[in-house]
Amino acid sequence: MTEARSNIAPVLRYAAMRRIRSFEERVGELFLRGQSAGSMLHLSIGEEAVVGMTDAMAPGDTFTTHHRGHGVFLARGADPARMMAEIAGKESGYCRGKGGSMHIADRALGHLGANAIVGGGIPHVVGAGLTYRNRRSGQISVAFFGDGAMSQGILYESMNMAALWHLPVIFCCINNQYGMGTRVDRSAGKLGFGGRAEAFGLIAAHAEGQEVEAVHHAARDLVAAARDGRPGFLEIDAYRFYGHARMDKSPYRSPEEEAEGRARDPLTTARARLAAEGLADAADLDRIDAAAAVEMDAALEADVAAAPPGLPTMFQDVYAPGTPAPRPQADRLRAVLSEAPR
Amino acid sequence: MTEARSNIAPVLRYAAMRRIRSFEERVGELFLRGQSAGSMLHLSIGEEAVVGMTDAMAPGDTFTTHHRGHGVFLARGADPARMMAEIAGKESGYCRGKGGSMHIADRALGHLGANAIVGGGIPHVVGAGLTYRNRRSGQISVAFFGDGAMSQGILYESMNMAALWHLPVIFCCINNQYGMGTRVDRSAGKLGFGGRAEAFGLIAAHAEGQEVEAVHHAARDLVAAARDGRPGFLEIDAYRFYGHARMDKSPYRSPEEEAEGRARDPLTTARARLAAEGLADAADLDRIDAAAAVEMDAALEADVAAAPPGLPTMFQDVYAPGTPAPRPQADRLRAVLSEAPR
Amino acid sequence: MTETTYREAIRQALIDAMQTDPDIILLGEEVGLYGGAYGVTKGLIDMFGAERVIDAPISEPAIVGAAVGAAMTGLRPVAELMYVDFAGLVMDQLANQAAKSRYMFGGQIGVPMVLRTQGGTGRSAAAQHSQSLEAWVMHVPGLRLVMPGTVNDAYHLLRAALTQPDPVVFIEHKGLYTLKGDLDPAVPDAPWGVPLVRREGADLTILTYSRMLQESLAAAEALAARGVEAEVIDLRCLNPLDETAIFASVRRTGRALVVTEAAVTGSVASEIAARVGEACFDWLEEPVLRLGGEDIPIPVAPALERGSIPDAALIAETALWLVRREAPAWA
Amino acid sequence: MTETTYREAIRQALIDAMQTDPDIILLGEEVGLYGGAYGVTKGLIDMFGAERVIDAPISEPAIVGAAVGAAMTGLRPVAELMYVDFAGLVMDQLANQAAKSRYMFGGQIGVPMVLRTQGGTGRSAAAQHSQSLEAWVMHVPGLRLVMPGTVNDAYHLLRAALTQPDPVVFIEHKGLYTLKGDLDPAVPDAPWGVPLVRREGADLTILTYSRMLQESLAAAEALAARGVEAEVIDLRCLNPLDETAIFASVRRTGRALVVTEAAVTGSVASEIAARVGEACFDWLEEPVLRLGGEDIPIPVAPALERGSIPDAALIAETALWLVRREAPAWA
Ligand SMILES: Cc1ncc(C[n+]2csc(CCOP(=O)(O)OP(=O)(O)O)c2C)c(N)n1
Ligand SMILES: Cc1ncc(C[n+]2csc(CCOP(=O)(O)OP(=O)(O)O)c2C)c(N)n1
Ligand SMILES: [Mg+2]
Ligand SMILES: [Mg+2]
Repeated sequence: MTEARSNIAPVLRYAAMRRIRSFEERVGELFLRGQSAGSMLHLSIGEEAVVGMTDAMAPGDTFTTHHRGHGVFLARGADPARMMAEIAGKESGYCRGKGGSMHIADRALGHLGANAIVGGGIPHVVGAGLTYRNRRSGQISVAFFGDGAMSQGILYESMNMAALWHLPVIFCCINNQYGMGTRVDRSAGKLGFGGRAEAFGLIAAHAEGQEVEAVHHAARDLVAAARDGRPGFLEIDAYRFYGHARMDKSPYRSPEEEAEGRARDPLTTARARLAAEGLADAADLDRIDAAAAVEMDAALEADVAAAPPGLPTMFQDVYAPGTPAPRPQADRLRAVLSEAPR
Repeated sequence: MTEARSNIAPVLRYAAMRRIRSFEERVGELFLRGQSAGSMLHLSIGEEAVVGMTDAMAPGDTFTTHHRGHGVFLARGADPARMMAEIAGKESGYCRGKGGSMHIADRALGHLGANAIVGGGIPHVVGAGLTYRNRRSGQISVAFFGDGAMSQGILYESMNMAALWHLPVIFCCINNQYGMGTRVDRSAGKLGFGGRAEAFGLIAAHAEGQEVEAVHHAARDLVAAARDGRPGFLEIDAYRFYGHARMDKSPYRSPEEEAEGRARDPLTTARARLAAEGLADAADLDRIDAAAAVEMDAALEADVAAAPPGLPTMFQDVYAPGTPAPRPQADRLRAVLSEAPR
Repeated sequence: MTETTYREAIRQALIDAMQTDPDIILLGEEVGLYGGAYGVTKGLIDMFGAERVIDAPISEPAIVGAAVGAAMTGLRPVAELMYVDFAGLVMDQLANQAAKSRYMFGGQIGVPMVLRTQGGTGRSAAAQHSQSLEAWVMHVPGLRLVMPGTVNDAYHLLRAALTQPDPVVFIEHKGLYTLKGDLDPAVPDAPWGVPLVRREGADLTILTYSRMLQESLAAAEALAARGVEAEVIDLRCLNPLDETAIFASVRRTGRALVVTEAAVTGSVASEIAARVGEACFDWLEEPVLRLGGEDIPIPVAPALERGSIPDAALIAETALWLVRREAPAWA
Repeated sequence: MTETTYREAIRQALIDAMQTDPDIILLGEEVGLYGGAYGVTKGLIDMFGAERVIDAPISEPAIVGAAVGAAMTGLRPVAELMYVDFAGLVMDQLANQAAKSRYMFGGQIGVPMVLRTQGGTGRSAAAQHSQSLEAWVMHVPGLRLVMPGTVNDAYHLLRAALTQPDPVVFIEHKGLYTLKGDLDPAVPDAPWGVPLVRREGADLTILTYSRMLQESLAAAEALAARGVEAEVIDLRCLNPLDETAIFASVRRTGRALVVTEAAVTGSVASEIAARVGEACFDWLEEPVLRLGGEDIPIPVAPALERGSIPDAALIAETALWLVRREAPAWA
């Protein structure tokens, strides 16, 4: 909290946002080079102000994300090289090349997992909240998800439980206005998602996604309340700058709309504000940008061209080490072959 | 609508409530006699004011119910003898002895089915609403369910769709204060369910369950709006007079609470009001009660002691007539037996 | 008869059916403006309007539930589940509602709906977007299950599904959308419900469906080059499954290999193997063998993904062993 | 060693485990005040408090999802699904989340939870409260599946499940809760993961589990009276399934009958039959036969319900045919 009110914190948040932007640009590059594992790559460009939320969390707090979760994880301390390796499906990646872009996790940093099922990771923070409540550990757990998950019933079941049991939990909706090709007004019977959260007994807040400091302000209050057993909901109003995934050119929205949306750029806004408030000048900010570029260039070259994981690794980690693993098909067939008394 | 405002209508609603009460009492009797198919019998005693809602519907309107749906169906015109036969698992029942108490339906009367999955029938009215919207048929469809279903995510998905697509649909929550042994304040993060409905864009109303006319008043408005493409939500505040099912003695609630709850009796209230307003005197009402008793006594004796359905009927109606039916196991084994060239 | 793709064949089936039957509606995520996650419904919203091609919120349970209700009241909905991997969200509406309504209600209320979805590997889409879950569906009485493996079947089986009085689960394969083949809208490959011998052969019977049909046909080619003639049977409609042709073939060849892409334990291949083992026991020269996906979640790394499911080479090697007792390298 | 019931054995296992491991919590509908729909958790909320015995709203997907999250963060939750029939609501959290987290995340995050539920017929509870859906679970890599058929196993398999590092689905049978038998909390019938020969016999092998174990044992008694000695094997842990004892038995008897209560198509019985058919082909005298529930939803009428699933008489008749080629009346 002290740090959050310091002068340097907003600059650090800018730097965090820039690192996300730079990283995501290189994920796009990875795809173009044909080095990503598949094309299910969802870039969080335009949504970097989520840093306002992640920055309000403490070490030891945990979280889950949706499929568009690179930014959240980077902001919580991820090593971009290991992320990139995972996105490329390599063994040095966070998940040994098993998960890929949509399934990155890191127990050490409190990342309980990115999820490719819309809404799938949301109830996990309720469970984490039970753990922290029962242990009185003082931790909180935050679910990050998109506006699309506002249509998944499990969100409301989870909100209700969090409120009912006074859990240290926050639901953070990154509303980028679209679920694939569907603008949010074509999927919601009523807009203003905070109203839904309040109806279930949560504290609701809303923040503009081009204003990272506004996000942070709202987030700090919610985090304090959540630690106190009063769970919350935060809607961050952002814009998805590019297509849903790498193949999508967004033909369902107009160039004008896109231009307008992209003008709501949290990085631009932050630069202007930092300069105006005298917290950093253009040269400082350029240095930050350059450092991010260097860091992410390195990440892009890390292990992405390494050999693929060895085939036998596919049988690892289905179950815990020391317990029976799945029998490879070849073994089954070999047994049939060799045991037959012919 | 005209009928609804007449002087006789409140008397008819009283009669409808009395028929439900009498029927349910005999379902209890059926169980005690060992003639019901199983013990999963959920009596709607105390919730008869739902008649205020069913009476606002028009012929041709459809509905689904939860497992505690005898009352709703009777109020929509069910033949009590066929219901009782179904509850006894007999072929003359509404569902030929396949469904039982929790799965009664009647296409002719617009009953799209009682459901033993909490919340399971709710989305069906959304689909019915699509049919009526697309056909501009002027029909509405109403989902009846308990307070327990307020915890099922599919309810919110359904509400959202109804609001988004302007469907002629009503969600009617019969809040009898309990889901099995769990009082509603132990399952809801926040009470006042109408707030949830409003947050999704529905018109919400609330009515006291001992006041059938109040229910009816609220229901009429909702029905009119729904027919106009403005879906609604009605919460009827009632009390479950007896246990969850026939085996449950409700040890989780106090006798005092039960006495208080049972004092909120829609039948008593209605009698008093009808008398006070001069719409019917005690003798009239006693005659109504007596007629209901006679009718339901007859229902209880109908086919409940008939022979069980023949075993071959079990293969009927898995699929439509004229399409391949499931192969009985005996046929499969017989084929193995007889085709083997030994 | 024109050459087209599996994707286009399905799209054309929807168009032709919707033009014939005004009660058909499409209901699903991104089926309208976006044209479907795999482009199958492209342009249909313009042809049929937003009342018949309905973009739904990301609410799979309610989508299937709404389709059930629409079917009960007279429409013929085609609900789309974007990935069969999301089946876990809808199995209640599918198995407890769609499948059981006719029965529970004593025959009164049928649910003539089609659930279109797609599954399978091939796009490095990882564990939650690459599964083959047809075994869950096959286990549910009251459902019909169809999995086309060719272009012409994609068209005709969908048209047939859209005339069925009961719920049909129609599972496409993401790896087949670009498959090219001949489509004759007037002539189906075979009737609904009947397996089809796609290639004749006397040495063994390969029983398969969906994308593994294509792998099996390729394997049969390779086998022919080595002097082994495989009979390849496309199961097509897994429920109802008319076993006549299957049993006749296995009784002739004396050898059966059942191939699926799904995790082999508890798979459709196990069911077929059990049935063949029961009914053809006295004719079998060798055990009925199953080939399927490994019993693991699908890994994202392309090499692991590929290595976890059967391909033509594995099918051919296994078949060779079955026929000639030539042990493959891995054995 | 004391005589008790299946219900009490499970309850005792929960109590003993919770006393040993403070991280165990119970989470489910009516597990607290009500004591469980079938009375299994009666009194536990008084013993362990409302923070460890948690009455949940009727939100099955979130219950299982919360259990996943609690397991990920250090608790050992026992989620209760009141009826296995509600599996359709939770298969996403079970199959896409609990089962796959360890794998997708490269081994980092295990999900040591138990999902307790119960299934089966016997109470005229109709189509949505009487199913046997273990086949869905068995098909999912990453899950463990256990179905106790005796009192002692009910206790010990649950205790063992509560030490597993991975998600275990523990399916009880509503028809067994009142089963009486000996419980020795110190001595399990057999280790976790190993099938158990419950009765020895040389003439055929009956492979089964859960309530059908009891029916099969009764059938074996009847068979013995007719001079046929059936070996009855209790599968117990369906995944992982150690096949050693199974294959050894079938290779000895030359005849196998697999019995399940579930709808037979796509059932666990089909999987076992397929495996036995593969591995024991050269030793088999007769085809591996399956006996299961009819492929229909469960009807409410008690006579139809009973008639739709196997019982001791049907098992004995089928076994007699298998051994002596004595055709039963219905054949
Ligand atoms: C349960 C489920 N339904 C559908 C999908 C397919 N899908 C993937 S992302 C997506 C859109 C999600 O939108 P939103 O939640 O707003 O996240 P965004 O992509 O905008 O970040 C959809 C429909 C899915 N992965 N999971
Ligand atoms: C999905 C599902 N979960 C749990 C149950 C078990 N169950 C049957 S009725 C019931 C309570 C329902 O409460 P409510 O909706 O308030 O209806 P009421 O019984 O009070 O009329 C429960 C938990 C069920 N049938 N379906
Ligand atoms: Mg979005
Ligand atoms: Mg209730």
